[in-house]
Amino acid sequence: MIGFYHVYKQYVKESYAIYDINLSIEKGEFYFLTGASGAGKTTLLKLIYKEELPTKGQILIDSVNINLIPRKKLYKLRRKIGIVFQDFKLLYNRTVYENIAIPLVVRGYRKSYIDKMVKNSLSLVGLNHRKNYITSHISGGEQQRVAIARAIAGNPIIIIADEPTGNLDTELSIEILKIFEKINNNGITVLIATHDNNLIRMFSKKTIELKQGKLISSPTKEKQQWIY
Amino acid sequence: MIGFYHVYKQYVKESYAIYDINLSIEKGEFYFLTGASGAGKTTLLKLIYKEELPTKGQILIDSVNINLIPRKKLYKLRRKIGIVFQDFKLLYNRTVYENIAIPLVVRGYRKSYIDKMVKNSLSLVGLNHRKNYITSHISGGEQQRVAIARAIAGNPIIIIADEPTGNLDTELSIEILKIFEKINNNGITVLIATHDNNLIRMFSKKTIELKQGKLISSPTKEKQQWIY
Amino acid sequence: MDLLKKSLSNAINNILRNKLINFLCLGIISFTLLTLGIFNYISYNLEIFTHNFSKNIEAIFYFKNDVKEKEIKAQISKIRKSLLVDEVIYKSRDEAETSFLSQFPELKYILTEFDKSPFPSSIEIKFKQEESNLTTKIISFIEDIEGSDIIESKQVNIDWAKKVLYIKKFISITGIFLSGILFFVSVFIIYNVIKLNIIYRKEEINILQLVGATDWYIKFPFIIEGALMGLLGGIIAGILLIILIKLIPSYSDFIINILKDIISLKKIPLKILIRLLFFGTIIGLISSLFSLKKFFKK
Amino acid sequence: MDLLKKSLSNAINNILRNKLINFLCLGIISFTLLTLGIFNYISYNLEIFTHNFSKNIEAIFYFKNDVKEKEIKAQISKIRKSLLVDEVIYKSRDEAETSFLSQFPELKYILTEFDKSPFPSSIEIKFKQEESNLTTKIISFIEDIEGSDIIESKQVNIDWAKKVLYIKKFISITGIFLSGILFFVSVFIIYNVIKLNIIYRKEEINILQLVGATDWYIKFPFIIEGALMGLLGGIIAGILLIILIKLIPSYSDFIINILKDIISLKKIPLKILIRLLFFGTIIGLISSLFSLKKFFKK
Ligand SMILES: Nc1ncnc2c1ncn2[C@@H]1O[C@H](COP(=O)(O)OP(=O)(O)OP(=O)(O)O)[C@@H](O)[C@H]1O
Ligand SMILES: Nc1ncnc2c1ncn2[C@@H]1O[C@H](COP(=O)(O)OP(=O)(O)OP(=O)(O)O)[C@@H](O)[C@H]1O
Ligand SMILES: [Mg+2]
Ligand SMILES: [Mg+2]
Repeated sequence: MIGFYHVYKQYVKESYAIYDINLSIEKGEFYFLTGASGAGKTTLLKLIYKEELPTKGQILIDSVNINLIPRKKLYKLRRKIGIVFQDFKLLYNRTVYENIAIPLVVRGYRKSYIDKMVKNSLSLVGLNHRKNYITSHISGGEQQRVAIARAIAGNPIIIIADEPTGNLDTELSIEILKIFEKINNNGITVLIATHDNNLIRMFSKKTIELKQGKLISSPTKEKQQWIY
Repeated sequence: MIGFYHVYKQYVKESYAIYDINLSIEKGEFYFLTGASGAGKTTLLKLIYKEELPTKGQILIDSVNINLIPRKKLYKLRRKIGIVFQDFKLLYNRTVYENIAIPLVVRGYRKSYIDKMVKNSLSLVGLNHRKNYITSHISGGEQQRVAIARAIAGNPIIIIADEPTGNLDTELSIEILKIFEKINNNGITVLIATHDNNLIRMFSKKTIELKQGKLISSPTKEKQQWIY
Repeated sequence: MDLLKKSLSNAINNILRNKLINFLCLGIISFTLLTLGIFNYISYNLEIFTHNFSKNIEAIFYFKNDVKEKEIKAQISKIRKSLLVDEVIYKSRDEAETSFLSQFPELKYILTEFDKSPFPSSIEIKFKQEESNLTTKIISFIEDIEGSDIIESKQVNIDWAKKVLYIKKFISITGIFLSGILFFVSVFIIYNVIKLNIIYRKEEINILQLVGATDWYIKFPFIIEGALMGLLGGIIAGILLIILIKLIPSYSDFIINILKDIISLKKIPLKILIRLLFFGTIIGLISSLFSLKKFFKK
Repeated sequence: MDLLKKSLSNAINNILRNKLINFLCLGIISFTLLTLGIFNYISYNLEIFTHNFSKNIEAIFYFKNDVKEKEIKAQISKIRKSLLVDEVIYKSRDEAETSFLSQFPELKYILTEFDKSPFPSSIEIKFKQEESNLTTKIISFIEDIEGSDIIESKQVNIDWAKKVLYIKKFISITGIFLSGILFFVSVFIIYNVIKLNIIYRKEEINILQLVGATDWYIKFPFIIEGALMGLLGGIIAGILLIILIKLIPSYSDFIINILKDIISLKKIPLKILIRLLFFGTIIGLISSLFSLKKFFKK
């Protein structure tokens, strides 16, 4: 599904945010991505949806080398991936409904279908009662759930979530992760960056761990080494 | 230090974000504020630094009824309080240094003094190596630490932090809370909103719990009832 | 089609949402277009003016004394064939004498001394007015006839026509030049305003890109918005132009006389320049104080 | 003082940071001030014009035939006392005759028929030029002398002076009126631009307020910025004004002649209005396409 081959990322000279990463993420699986603050989790995710370009190395998604995707076709990649951003990236002056509908509107779906999908996502994250609130008028945790609902709404084949429970209490975190599990059961690949070791322990999924940009543990490490 | 007397807050009709809260926060103590997502934690904090006005009720800070502070004098209240915002509220196009210096610059301090204070705060949160980075170029957890450093820098008598560890891994969270503890040992009142029950358990401080805007447990509840 | 409809409603919404910036932009566009419009108006009126002028072009050709009737007849029929010509009036020598006498009967005694009419025979040509570009053609036509060796002399108000033609040419050239410059200026300005709009909505664009919008989906509202703003600017400029042109003539004499008196002096006193700086600063101060006041109200 | 310095550097930084919006704002301010400047310039020149005019005012008063020398002397000394008067030249009847003869010696035979000089005695008054508001005073002064019963008649170029005075008054009044309107327009525009700047930096202002900045600390940079923009606008307007005024006179005759011809026509063809809309739309389209292109480049 996702393959990293000797991927490096340098934002500034002499310092690597991502260093020689080889990684294979398999279709339909559920992964945690963990590591200390500044380890490179967000950077790794950004490389997947091509918000950042690798300094060196190749990244394959769905058998496509994303380095070779021209910017005109980039939207095709992005439509495959549902993203929950660490900083939410919501339109705070629009309603909750409008925010969740964006990926669907952008795909040109019919109003009635959009309505249905948004309602679905909203009830999954338990925010039906906030549907028509302006997004700046809801609490931090509620905003985070709106971000999750938006990522789910577009029917992606991969879901990437960057600290999706950072603003949620333990119970809600577990509930949200159960939602991700449910989505995963439908065959969607899930990759969640988190620093919450309790959650990782509780759900015992495959875990990828970064340390200062380097991969220090990965469920498919042996396989990786076999490739090269 | 901080007193709430029958405080109500309504953002929209028929729905209370804060409902009849009586609370007394004592000088030099360390409090956790907890409750589920949407329980009213952020709202309660906003009432303290007067970003929101209570719909009903009185709030006393340092023996001053903040309802009666005219907007021209509001800065005096704000200078007493160091705030870590849930959404950081950093200037992302400025450097880390500039962000932390803001509360000091605003108070009109000398450059050399500001330099010293910023350096202090930076090393407290472990970000000396990011001093001259543009704030949008550092990781989410690093940004959160910048927000903490800024709150500390201004030498406040009260520190309010809204989910200051939401983007940090467990180790770093503990470290940051130890910093808050150290600050508290110097006589500064600390009030931290968090949903991380592990942290609350680990540090065993006084805990204020909210549920749907109502106070359901408070270390000074008996006293409160005695007042009325 | 659906995208167009959505983009149009999006654009209108955006124009309404960012009222302030779009208000400014509209003002600038209107002003630029107004200048273009004024220029166009001047060109147009000059064209009418030169066209009207050709209406007045009448040429009289006097034949040499020894020219035969036959030659004259041939010349006249040749002239009649031209599409430019409306009417050709032939005056023989005798007719010329008769008409002279009818105007100045008291001078009859002078003419009695000649045994033959002393006036040359002549043709008077009146030109048609329908064709465009008439004046140029008429000028070359007249020069053509003049070249004929049976013509003694001509009398024609052609010099004025030539002058006007030159002016028209001059205006056309400077017009094209000026229009070009103004065009680039307005493109530059609107370009910057829309860039401002884009920067203003950078966050939104970024989000749209990240959730899989095509470039065109994002671009379209901006393009529609640009076009809409241009159109609105055009409408406003048109209205202003009409008002301006209806107003100016009432004050035209007054304005021109004053302009004349004033233009001849060309001293700018330092006082005025200093006053400009002073006023600028004061205006800036007052304005910023006002806008702050509103923002800092409770 | 320290705050002023910091605010100034802040303001300059902000102007440089938001180049685009401030560039637009500056353009608008400059244009407004330029208009104000042009008006001021016209007023100023009219003042000079009327002032220069008073230089040319010379009045000649002719005395009645039977007036005594003594009375004339008294009148002259009275006139001399006026601060307006530069020079008074008395011409007795004999002197008038002599000067007449020196100019027309061949007419001497006519004068021999009179036993006394047939010319009236007269005084010629030349007025000073230093004082402001001179013309009005001179007019009333002349009317005063004329009222005296020893004066037979006067000869003075006062009518023109009166006319110019009226024009000046008219210009002054419309000037005050127009300046007022323009002043409000520019305040309104800068007000909006600075409001735009404030909205643009709302987040920053909010943060500053939350970390304990005083209102003045936040307001000051904006005020300085407003004043600085106004000042810059004034400088630009001044430069433009100088250029404009140096340029116009070279083309003045040409411009005035064309203006005259054109103003008299007042037809706006639909063609021009449609062209405005079309151009507006095209300009908008091109501009938005351009600005998008830059943004969407990889
Ligand atoms: N500006 C606002 N307008 C309307 N409703 C609001 C506004 N701000 C907050 N609310 C509502 O008030 C309630 C309390 O919000 P608050 O932000 O205080 O919750 P919280 O305890 O901080 O939650 P979280 O842990 O998710 O940050 C929420 O239901 C929220 O939707
Ligand atoms: N745009 C950028 N320019 C320069 N350096 C950057 C940029 N973005 C990230 N970095 C640096 O790269 C490193 C990895 O950042 P990244 O955001 O991937 O960390 P992270 O694992 O997501 O951390 P966190 O848990 O705190 O969000 C950090 O040290 C950060 O300072
Ligand atoms: Mg991160
Ligand atoms: Mg909150």
